[in-house]
Amino acid sequence: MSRFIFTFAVYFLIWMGFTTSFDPQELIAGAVLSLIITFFSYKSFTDLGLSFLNPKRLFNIVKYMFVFIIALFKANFDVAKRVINPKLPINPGIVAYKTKLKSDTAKVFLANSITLTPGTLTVDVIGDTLYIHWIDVITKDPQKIYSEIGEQFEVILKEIFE
Amino acid sequence: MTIFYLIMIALAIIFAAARGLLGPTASDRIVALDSLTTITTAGLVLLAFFFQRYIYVDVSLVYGVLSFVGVLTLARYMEGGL
Amino acid sequence: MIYYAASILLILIGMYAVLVKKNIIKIVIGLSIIDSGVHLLFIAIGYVKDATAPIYSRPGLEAGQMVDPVPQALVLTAIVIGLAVTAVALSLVIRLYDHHKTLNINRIRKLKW
Amino acid sequence: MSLSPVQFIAVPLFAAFLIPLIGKASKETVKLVPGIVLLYLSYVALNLFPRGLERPIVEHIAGFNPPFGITLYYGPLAAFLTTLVTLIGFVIWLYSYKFIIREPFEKYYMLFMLLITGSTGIILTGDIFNMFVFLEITAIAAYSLTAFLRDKDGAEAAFKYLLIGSFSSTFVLLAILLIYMQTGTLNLADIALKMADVPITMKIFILILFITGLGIEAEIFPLNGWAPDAYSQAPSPVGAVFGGIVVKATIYALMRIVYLMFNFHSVLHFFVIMGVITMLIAEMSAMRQHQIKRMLAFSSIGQMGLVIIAFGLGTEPGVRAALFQMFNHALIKTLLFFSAGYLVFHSGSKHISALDGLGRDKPLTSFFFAFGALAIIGLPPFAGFWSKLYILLSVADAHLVTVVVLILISAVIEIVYYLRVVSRLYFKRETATDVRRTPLSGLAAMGILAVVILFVGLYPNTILDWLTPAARELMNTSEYIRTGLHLNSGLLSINF
Amino acid sequence: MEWMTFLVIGLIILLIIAAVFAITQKDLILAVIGASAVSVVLSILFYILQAPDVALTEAAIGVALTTIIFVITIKKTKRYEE
Amino acid sequence: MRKVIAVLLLGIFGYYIFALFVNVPFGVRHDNVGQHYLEHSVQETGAVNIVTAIVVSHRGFDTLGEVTVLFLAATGLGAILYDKKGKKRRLQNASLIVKVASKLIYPLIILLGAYVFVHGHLTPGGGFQGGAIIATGVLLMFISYRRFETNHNALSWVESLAGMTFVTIGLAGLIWGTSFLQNILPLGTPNTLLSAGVIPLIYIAVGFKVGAELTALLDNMLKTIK
Amino acid sequence: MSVLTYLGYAMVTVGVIFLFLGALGIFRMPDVYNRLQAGTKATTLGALGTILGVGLLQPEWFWKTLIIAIFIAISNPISSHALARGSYKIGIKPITKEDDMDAYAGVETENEEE
Repeated sequence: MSRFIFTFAVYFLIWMGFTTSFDPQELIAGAVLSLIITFFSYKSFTDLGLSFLNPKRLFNIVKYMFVFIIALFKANFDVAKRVINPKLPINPGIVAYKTKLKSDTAKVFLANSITLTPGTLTVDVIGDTLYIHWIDVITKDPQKIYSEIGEQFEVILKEIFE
Repeated sequence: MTIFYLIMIALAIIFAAARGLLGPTASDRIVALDSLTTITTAGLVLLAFFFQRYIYVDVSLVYGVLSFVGVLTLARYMEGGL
Repeated sequence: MIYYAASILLILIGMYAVLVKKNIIKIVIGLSIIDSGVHLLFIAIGYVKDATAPIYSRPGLEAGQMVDPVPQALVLTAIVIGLAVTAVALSLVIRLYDHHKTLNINRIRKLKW
Repeated sequence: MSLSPVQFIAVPLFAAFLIPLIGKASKETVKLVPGIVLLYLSYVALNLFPRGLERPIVEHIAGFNPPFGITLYYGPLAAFLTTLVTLIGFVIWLYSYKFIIREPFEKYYMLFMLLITGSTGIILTGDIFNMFVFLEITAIAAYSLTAFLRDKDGAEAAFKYLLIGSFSSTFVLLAILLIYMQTGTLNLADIALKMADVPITMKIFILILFITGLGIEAEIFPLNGWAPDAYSQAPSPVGAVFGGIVVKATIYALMRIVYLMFNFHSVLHFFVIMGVITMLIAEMSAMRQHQIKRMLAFSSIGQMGLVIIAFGLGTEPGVRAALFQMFNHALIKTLLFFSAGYLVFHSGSKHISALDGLGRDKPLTSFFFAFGALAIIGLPPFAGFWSKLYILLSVADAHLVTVVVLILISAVIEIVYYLRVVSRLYFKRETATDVRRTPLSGLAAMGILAVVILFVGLYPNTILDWLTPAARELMNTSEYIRTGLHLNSGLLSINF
Repeated sequence: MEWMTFLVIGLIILLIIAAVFAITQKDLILAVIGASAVSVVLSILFYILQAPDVALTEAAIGVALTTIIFVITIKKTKRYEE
Repeated sequence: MRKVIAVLLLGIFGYYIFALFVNVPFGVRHDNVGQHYLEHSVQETGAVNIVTAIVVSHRGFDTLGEVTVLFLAATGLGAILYDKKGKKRRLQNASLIVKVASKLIYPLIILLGAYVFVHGHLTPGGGFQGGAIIATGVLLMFISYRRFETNHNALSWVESLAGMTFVTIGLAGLIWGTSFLQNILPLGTPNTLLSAGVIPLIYIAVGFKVGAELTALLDNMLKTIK
Repeated sequence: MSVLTYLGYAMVTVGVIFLFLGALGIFRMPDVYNRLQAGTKATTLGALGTILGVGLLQPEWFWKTLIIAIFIAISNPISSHALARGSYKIGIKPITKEDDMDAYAGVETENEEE
């Protein structure tokens, strides 16, 4: 039930984003349509339900956003640096990365974050191993890979999803 | 200002399209198509701003969503899973 | 004006593909390119300089500053029809491949004209 | 609910949407649906017919006045053709009842219903883009039906048909675009009114685009490459559908457009020439065919050439004769396809040579084939005789002696190849007998057609009385514009 | 609005290049990518011609659905033209 | 040789077509029915999107035809590919990321589709576009999960019922109004959701129908064996 | 010209520059994976910047642009990932300077019977 309400709330918010209006007609239509879609998708949408909304998680989400955006900017300046440089300073390779996260959704968010952060691109996820294409392989030590690539996200994602 | 934006977007489209034409493998071209659609989505929002029509934003919304599915289908085809 | 040239070129490219190419999927791609050209031609005909889309979404818009809506309405219908024809054509392609194990039209065409 | 021409389109459509649901309950019931629908449509046709003859019914879809909304125009001509389509459709359903037993037959009936929708739509609509939409509906249904047997040749024929058909739709679309650009309207009557101001070169181009576009479906000479394959590879009732419904509707569309929009005296001879070429080449090709259905297809093209000649005369008797010929051809060719379908089924081969001696083994089917053959070559007292006679008379009236001679020559060729088949049926040695029997519904369908053909042959005036106002309607452009646009009489004085 | 003309000319050149690319490639997947690029550019042109409805339809049908059904067909038949 | 002939033919064709269009001024307002629609459609139909007003009201019959064409394509495809189903084959699995993400995203795509067809009379888009978007959303599941099955029964129910709704709305116009597809509902104030009479209803029916049809079409194509 | 407007213009400017850089990266990089690296990051930030910048310039558009931005931020990495995986599966090896830098080589993913 709590999953149902949570899913519905998310859809409804998105609907309001689509319409950007508080006209009661729009709200009712949005509620009806969100309800219909919630009925057949709430089981697959989330595992957490309303407990997602406790303050600690919300705080972590905000924190995650900040970390993410900073990493994104860093990544882009990194890319810019490499692209503009006429010599193309790259040393690419694929490394294995062991994650400590258990939930699938968390893994996906981790993979996405890794893709969008400096010099890394997730190629595959098998079990708890992420295979990551790294544009500049500076180390092959698993522990250093862990701390270099994804630790900052993993800590927060653990708080959010588990 | 407007001209600067458009020139940048146009250059971006040209480079992406050039990769699409040259790209040795099919994957390269799909990458080019993918970024072409992303650039287009952003460009359409920008154009909506120039035209000052709010409703045009809907087009880029739909565009962004659907090109994602299109590219994903191509990617799944590449890995042999369709 | 350049729109007219572009759309006619598109139509010609598509027709060239249909007439000359041997591969049947290529031919179907040619058909869809022809369709695209015709649609562009329609929209270009309906365009009015410095006008905006025919949607009264905010106050202050007047009929005098809008493009002709009729070609747009027609093109909407035409696009959907094009999709339907493409789908049927592709299902026939799958059938033909099933029977002949080739997509080359020269090896398929047995029926006389 | 008051009866209205729109039901010719809406009811089959509704039925097509309904069929999958009925199919869930019971598959056998599906087979009955088209019959019920077509019976209802004949009821509508019978009721509306007198009203349409008396005064054309112009229905405004969605209640908008003519140039701004789509209209349906139910005049004498449309009344005649919709009745014809309904009748042929009913007979084809009756025939298909036992013939199409292969899965997925409910899809066959859906496609069939949609094809009826498309054809009646072409006939009734008073809007050029709407006509294009219905043309596409008819065409896509026809492609799918051609490939319905899912065999090698069927798919190939359908693909070829689809390619040519797509070209046709491109041309029609371009023509519609040019018309909209020049006249600023899409309503047929309004276009006809405004077409006078269009420059002559533009007019010629639009005409060429229309002739190439619609000529493909209407089987005019260089554009009919698809027809023999499609006719012969499709299931037999579908061949009858093409000959009896699709081609008739398209020819109607072409003629309506030509007569309405263009000053037809200038294009008159062009059509006669096209018709003659179509007819001669088709009849020659029919002569050389070894497969019975291909032969029928070419014969059908030849008959269409005859119809085009008669239309191209541009005189009222000519148009009337053409309509009469269309009517007869629809009935007779349907009968021929029906009987040929079972002949092929019994002999197990598409070739004419396999038909030897079937006349004794399957007397009724063979009899119907012979009946149709005699009717189509124009022997009295069958219906075909009268229409050919009227066409010859009207051609002679126009002082086109060469054309008369050519028509007679083609008639002789026709006699030769039809009698060749008939003689094989009756005067060859007997082959192994086929134990399967022709089902009753098929025989009933053929019987109905034979009776109608004979009746029309004996009393041609019953049909001709209806055809006179229909022909007049096609000729009288200003009347069409007036009723189509609801103008007061007298306001319109230009006559093209 | 001069800058718009240049943008349009560039887009049209791209459109023609993509169309030629689509019909000349021997690898059918590349041909489909070309056709998809035609749709992308075409939909930008519709947008510039003030037809958001049509641009949206072209995005939904041309970019996504048509591409997808072509890809499926190629998967079910054969990728390379002989 | 064939190429040369084709190029020559096309050159001639292109030349003439271009010659026709070269004199047509570009970007000039013509005096045609479009102007009438621009000036009067809002009062007549209540829809602020004039293209929608034309597509659904003035030329509603075309839309019915359009729906029919898609229905026809789905039916024809089903008939042509009828007995090519079943049979197992090895397929590459989608990666975990794609699977999970598809699960998260596909309801949103469907919601977007619903938004597009509900707001057909206010914003660009309408039943077809919405339906196509919904079908794309379902397709996302098809390409991520090999075992994803649509409920064929439900699909054909939706398809048929939506189609019949459209025709019934039309016939209702015939019964209570004067002609087929006539608007029988109040027009409401323009630019609100519940305006424009039957247009939203028709677009909802069209959206459901097109969505179901395209899904069935894609399903048919995907489930065909090689 | 309020603060929001300035911020908006700044974001759009940064956005288009990154879009351009992303395309340049796609053009210059030596193989698919590096192209994806450059392409995904730069075009994602570029698109986010442009779209949200427009949202700030026109405050009433903000919510819708936010939705587009969120969607792009989620979907772009996913399609890059799928493309990278697909490229690897059809046998495009990444360019590496040393031999043993491909940890993914030889890793089998399970296939599924349909």
